[in-house]
Amino acid sequence: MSQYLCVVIVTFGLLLAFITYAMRWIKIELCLPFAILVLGFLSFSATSLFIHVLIWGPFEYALGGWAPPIGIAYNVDQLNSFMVFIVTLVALVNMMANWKGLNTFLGDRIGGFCALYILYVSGLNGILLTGDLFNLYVLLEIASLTGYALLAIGDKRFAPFASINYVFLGTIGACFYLLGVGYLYVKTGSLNMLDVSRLIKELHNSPTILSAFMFIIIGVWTKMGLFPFHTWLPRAYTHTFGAISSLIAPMGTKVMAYVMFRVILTVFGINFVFRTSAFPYILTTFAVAAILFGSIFALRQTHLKRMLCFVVITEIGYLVSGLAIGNSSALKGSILHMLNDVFMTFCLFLSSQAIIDKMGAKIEGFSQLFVKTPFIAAIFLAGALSVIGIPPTCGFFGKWFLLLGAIEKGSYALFCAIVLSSLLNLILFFRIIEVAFYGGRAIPTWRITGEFPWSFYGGLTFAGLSILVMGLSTFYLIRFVIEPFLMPLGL
Amino acid sequence: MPDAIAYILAKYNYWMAVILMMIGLYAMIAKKNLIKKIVGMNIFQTAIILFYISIGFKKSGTIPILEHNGHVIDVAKYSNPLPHVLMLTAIVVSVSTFGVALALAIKIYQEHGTLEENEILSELEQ
Amino acid sequence: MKYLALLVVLLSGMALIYTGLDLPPWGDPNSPASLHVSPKYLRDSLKDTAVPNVVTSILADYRGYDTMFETTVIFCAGLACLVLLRVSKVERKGAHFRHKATGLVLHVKISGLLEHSREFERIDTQWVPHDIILKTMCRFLIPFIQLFALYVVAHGHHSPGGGFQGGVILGASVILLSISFDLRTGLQKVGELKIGLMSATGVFIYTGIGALCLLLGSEFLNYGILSKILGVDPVMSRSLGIFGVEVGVAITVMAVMIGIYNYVSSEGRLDEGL
Amino acid sequence: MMERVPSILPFLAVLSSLVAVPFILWNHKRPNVREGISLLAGVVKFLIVLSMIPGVLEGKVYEITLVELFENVGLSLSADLLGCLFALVASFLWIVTSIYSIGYMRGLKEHSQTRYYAFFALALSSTMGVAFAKNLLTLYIFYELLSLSTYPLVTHHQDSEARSSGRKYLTYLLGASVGLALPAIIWLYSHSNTLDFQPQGLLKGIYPSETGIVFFMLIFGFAKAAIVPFHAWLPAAMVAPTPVSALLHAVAVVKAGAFSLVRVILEIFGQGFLAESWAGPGLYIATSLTILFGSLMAMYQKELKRILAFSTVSQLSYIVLGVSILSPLAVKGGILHLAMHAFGKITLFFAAGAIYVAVHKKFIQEMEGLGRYMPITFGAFFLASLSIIGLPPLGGFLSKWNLALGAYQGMGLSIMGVFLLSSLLNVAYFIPIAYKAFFPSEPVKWEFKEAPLFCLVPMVITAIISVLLFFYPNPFLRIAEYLTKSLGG
Repeated sequence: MSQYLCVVIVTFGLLLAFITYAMRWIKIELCLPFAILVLGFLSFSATSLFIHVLIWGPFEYALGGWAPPIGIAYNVDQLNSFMVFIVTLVALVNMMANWKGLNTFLGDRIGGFCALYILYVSGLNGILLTGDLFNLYVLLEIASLTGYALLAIGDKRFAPFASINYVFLGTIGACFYLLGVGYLYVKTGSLNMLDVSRLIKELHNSPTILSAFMFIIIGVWTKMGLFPFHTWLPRAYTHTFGAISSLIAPMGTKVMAYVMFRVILTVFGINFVFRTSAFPYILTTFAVAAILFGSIFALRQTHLKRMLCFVVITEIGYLVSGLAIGNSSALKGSILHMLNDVFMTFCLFLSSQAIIDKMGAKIEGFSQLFVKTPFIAAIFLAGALSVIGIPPTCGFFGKWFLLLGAIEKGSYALFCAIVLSSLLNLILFFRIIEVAFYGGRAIPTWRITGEFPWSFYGGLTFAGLSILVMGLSTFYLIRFVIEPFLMPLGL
Repeated sequence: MPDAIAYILAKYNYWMAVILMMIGLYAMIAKKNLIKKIVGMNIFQTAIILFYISIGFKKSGTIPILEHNGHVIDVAKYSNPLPHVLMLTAIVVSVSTFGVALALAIKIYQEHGTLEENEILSELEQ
Repeated sequence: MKYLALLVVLLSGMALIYTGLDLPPWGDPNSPASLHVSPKYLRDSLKDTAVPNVVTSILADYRGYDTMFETTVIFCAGLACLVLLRVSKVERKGAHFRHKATGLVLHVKISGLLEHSREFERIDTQWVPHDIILKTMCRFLIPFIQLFALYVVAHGHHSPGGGFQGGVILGASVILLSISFDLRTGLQKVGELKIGLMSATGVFIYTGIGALCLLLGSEFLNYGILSKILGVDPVMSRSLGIFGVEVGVAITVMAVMIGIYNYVSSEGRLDEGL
Repeated sequence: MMERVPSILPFLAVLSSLVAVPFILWNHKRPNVREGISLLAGVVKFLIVLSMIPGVLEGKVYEITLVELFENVGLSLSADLLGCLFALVASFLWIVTSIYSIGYMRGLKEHSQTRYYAFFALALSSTMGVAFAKNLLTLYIFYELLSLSTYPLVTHHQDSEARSSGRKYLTYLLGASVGLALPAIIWLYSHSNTLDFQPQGLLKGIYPSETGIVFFMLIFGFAKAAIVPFHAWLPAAMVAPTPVSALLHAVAVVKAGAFSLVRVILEIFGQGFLAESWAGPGLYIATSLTILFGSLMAMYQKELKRILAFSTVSQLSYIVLGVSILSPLAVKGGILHLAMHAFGKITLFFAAGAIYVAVHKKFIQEMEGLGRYMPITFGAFFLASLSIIGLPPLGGFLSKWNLALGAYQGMGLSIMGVFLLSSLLNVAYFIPIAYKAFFPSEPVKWEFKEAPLFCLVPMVITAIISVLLFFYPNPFLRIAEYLTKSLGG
């Protein structure tokens, strides 16, 4: 039995992060290769864990041998082991793709950077796997602290200021979460998610539980960057170094979305949300606002990466909308979209950084992009199509289930918002593609190597393929990953 | 009426925490100076720590260090140890956040020569 | 902005007050929080781990996993400060040197000229003359502070204390040295490499002990299994395991505290502090 | 009667041109090899489709499911009668167009020819996918891919005119399919839990009140069928090089739209629905308007290709209207028209392209007397326009005859009147062009000045086939008859 893998993925990441850091004193060139090895190891363990869960089913791992609620437990199921799998995989690919750029940009700070990178990934893995509300908070802070530091690397003028804004909002979010957990603790005396959910069944009408729900969800939303708590997001992701934004943008918000699903569905239960009529309305309002706001503001941007940030905000709206609809199809859609969005965002951010390197960040300056860098442009196009929701890219399938859920439930406001935002995204991306397609008639250079190393093209290929593969494996994702998560919750 | 007042006063620990939290939150949002914001953040975190610690208190209880006398342990005599443990962690987290925030503030000061948010913003927009 | 802030504060204040009415009164021994899990800790701590200080036993054993990450959090903070602030090349042009005998201060622009001279000492740009009382007092105090810190770490099983508290006190002693003399004196005692190594070592000890339990065939951080190699009964080995991780915590906390102070006070250049 | 046979053939038909794409890109420096590969892929594709015809006529349906996507819905292909008809026309005309492209592109020394051939192959794969889609989702997927892969073809010239047309093209096609068709498909799935095409329709006789709206969302959502007001992209797309207009905007793209609508009307909603609800009359009105509007607009155009474009707008609605009348003859006529119009219209486009290659003329008033320079081209043009008008002895007569007769059977004189009126308008805008070309007001000397052979041969082939189809309509007629029978009409 390889249940111990779930701990290995989190703690060995920490352990090895320190060794990576210590490499700095032996030979600084070793840091990056070693970090790639570590991430490879993590990703291998994550794969084994996922396969283990697929074969043997979900399990609970009691740390220190203390069964919950006395001790802390990991609850590993199909969904979170799959999330861990994709998080480690994307982190690995991102680092391999960017190793050359990182080396030249960071110089002798590379040791610290590698350690922070691994710690960030380990923190996210821990958040995904843990079954304890307070443990989640601590891991959240690990991911946040490393995230603050990573995001501050980049454009010297903007990045630190953007990052400190993120520190303030992130701390408010984390504190709200902590406060909510405190309320739950006051009422139940427990911190284990399953235990709490068992205990609050009789307390559904207590104002404290209501407040706990509110504070936790607002805290998580702030970390996710849901409109109107998104203010930190565009600035923080825009001005940081490319390799970092393509790490954090795909994962940070999505892992927090997972926390939202986990806490709301596992701890409170979907019936708690739909107990009163007010909550669904509020959730719907937030989701619609986020979707429309993100799409419209994205149209106003001229800076490519900043525009992508608003696309991310739109996607977060989709994730919340599943919860606002609240039936099985919509939740499937949201969770599927969460998984797909990791790859979509990764694809867009990775290719956009190459585009920015070559052509600058302003969208008007992209003429002849398809001629100068056909491959990079094609990968960007794949990500864009996925965001718009053109089949068979993966973005289509999440939207499919969301819309299906909206029709089943009759929530036409969300239905229209999603369709409208798809259309707005269509305009958004074809504005870029048009600029990129026109502008003079040069002979295309089909040679794809050049100033970017082969590993970068490898990363791009991975990103492009993953979008297709995720899209075409929708049926299996639903059947083997998402349904086992939703089924025990009565959905 | 006196009952209601007594009922409210019986939770004065919580009201204190609420007031502190609000002060911290206000400072974080309304103040323009980054250091003041950082201080506000710390107040906010401390208020939550205070809230947790006061949850663990029992009127008849003392610190949760057991006596070695072999008797049956009377749980009501010791205050609840779990919030203390949790808050040790939270304190460390708040110290760490504080450190990182200060480091960022120094970076910003080196770059812009000021810590006033509106001045930095107006400089960035140029 | 102010009105927005007021609005946010009022809204969340209302939510908080609304919740407050439902909370159990202060100090109620029968509140749900005191009845579900915490009595189990109080009853079983001695039996399970032979540690009378229940806070310590929860911290390092029952919820030891949290504490491990807590140590990691502080390590992350140190690392973050390092990555953010550390500049390897000192761009400052020249340094101030003071002739010990005469008190004459020279601003030397060529590096390496007076660094090893016995008659001159390097001083900070904003230098305050020596305060003999302060320095002597500190010289006396620091060993006692450190001794006390070690006591706090070691006696955490039986009295309030433990790795964090001890580690912070240890760190404070070195910071006191840096403040009362100057940053370079502090750095001579505990250099950058040492800080880095120690902060990593502490976490390494913690995770290492956890991993050792895993290797010996039990759950991660299940110190009971350490009895196999320690040759004591499982309860005692839990107690020892707790001590081990506390030491790890103390080392990391001390090193990171010093590190953050050094980086922040010198803006990452590690030449002149406060 | 229907026998489902698992087979990889439909997939191979889709794949054959897709596989060619990397090879086309690879040989970008060897034009002869590149175009050889294009032709080879076309022939292979045609043969694959052809090999399925006998089996399909016996009532077999070749099926393959590539991957499951949702419950009861997969990425599945199936070759049935209707699909085979469309695939046969499209794949045969691809071969012809490939030959024509060689002449046209080389004759005009166009830029980016590699991109052109690559996306052409891609577009054909998507068309095959549309033809062989087993369910509405698969159809939708390939439909979208078709829109995207034709975008670089439409905007091939990359100048400002192409840019604004390309914008229109995508806005109409993608906007309508994402904004209208997709929600409708999802609605259908939520109400029937399947999307497979089936003769009795998905909804099994239970029509909620919003069904009519959903029906029209699908009808307009598949904007490639160019029903007014979603027709504006079609004239705009005429900025494309002529082979593109010929194959895509006379056959593949627009027929994909009409074909999708036939699928939707017959096999998604079923005949029962149109007969019962207000959607039937609504559709008659929309399509009749489109027919008349297209023909009228065509009369006012000055550019030859735009005339053809508006003519296409109107002819597409013949198909839709014919199928929606639901009387057996009209359905037969509509489906026959899918093939007959393709051969006629592609000849017309070939002729327009040949004129442009030979003498660089686009506007009809410049074409006076050109018939004397280019007798073959204008001969073909004349024959093809007769076919479109629907006069014997040309293929178009058969389909229009059936349509008009079916309309009379099903709906009485009013709809039949629409067909006849439109045919009269066709006469009014086609015949003057050919007449003036041969009999200019000021006499012009006879002089032979034809386009290259690569352009002429395909045009002559399609024109001859248009004639032959009148005498030997058999493969298509049989398919159409079988289809009407299998639909129970």
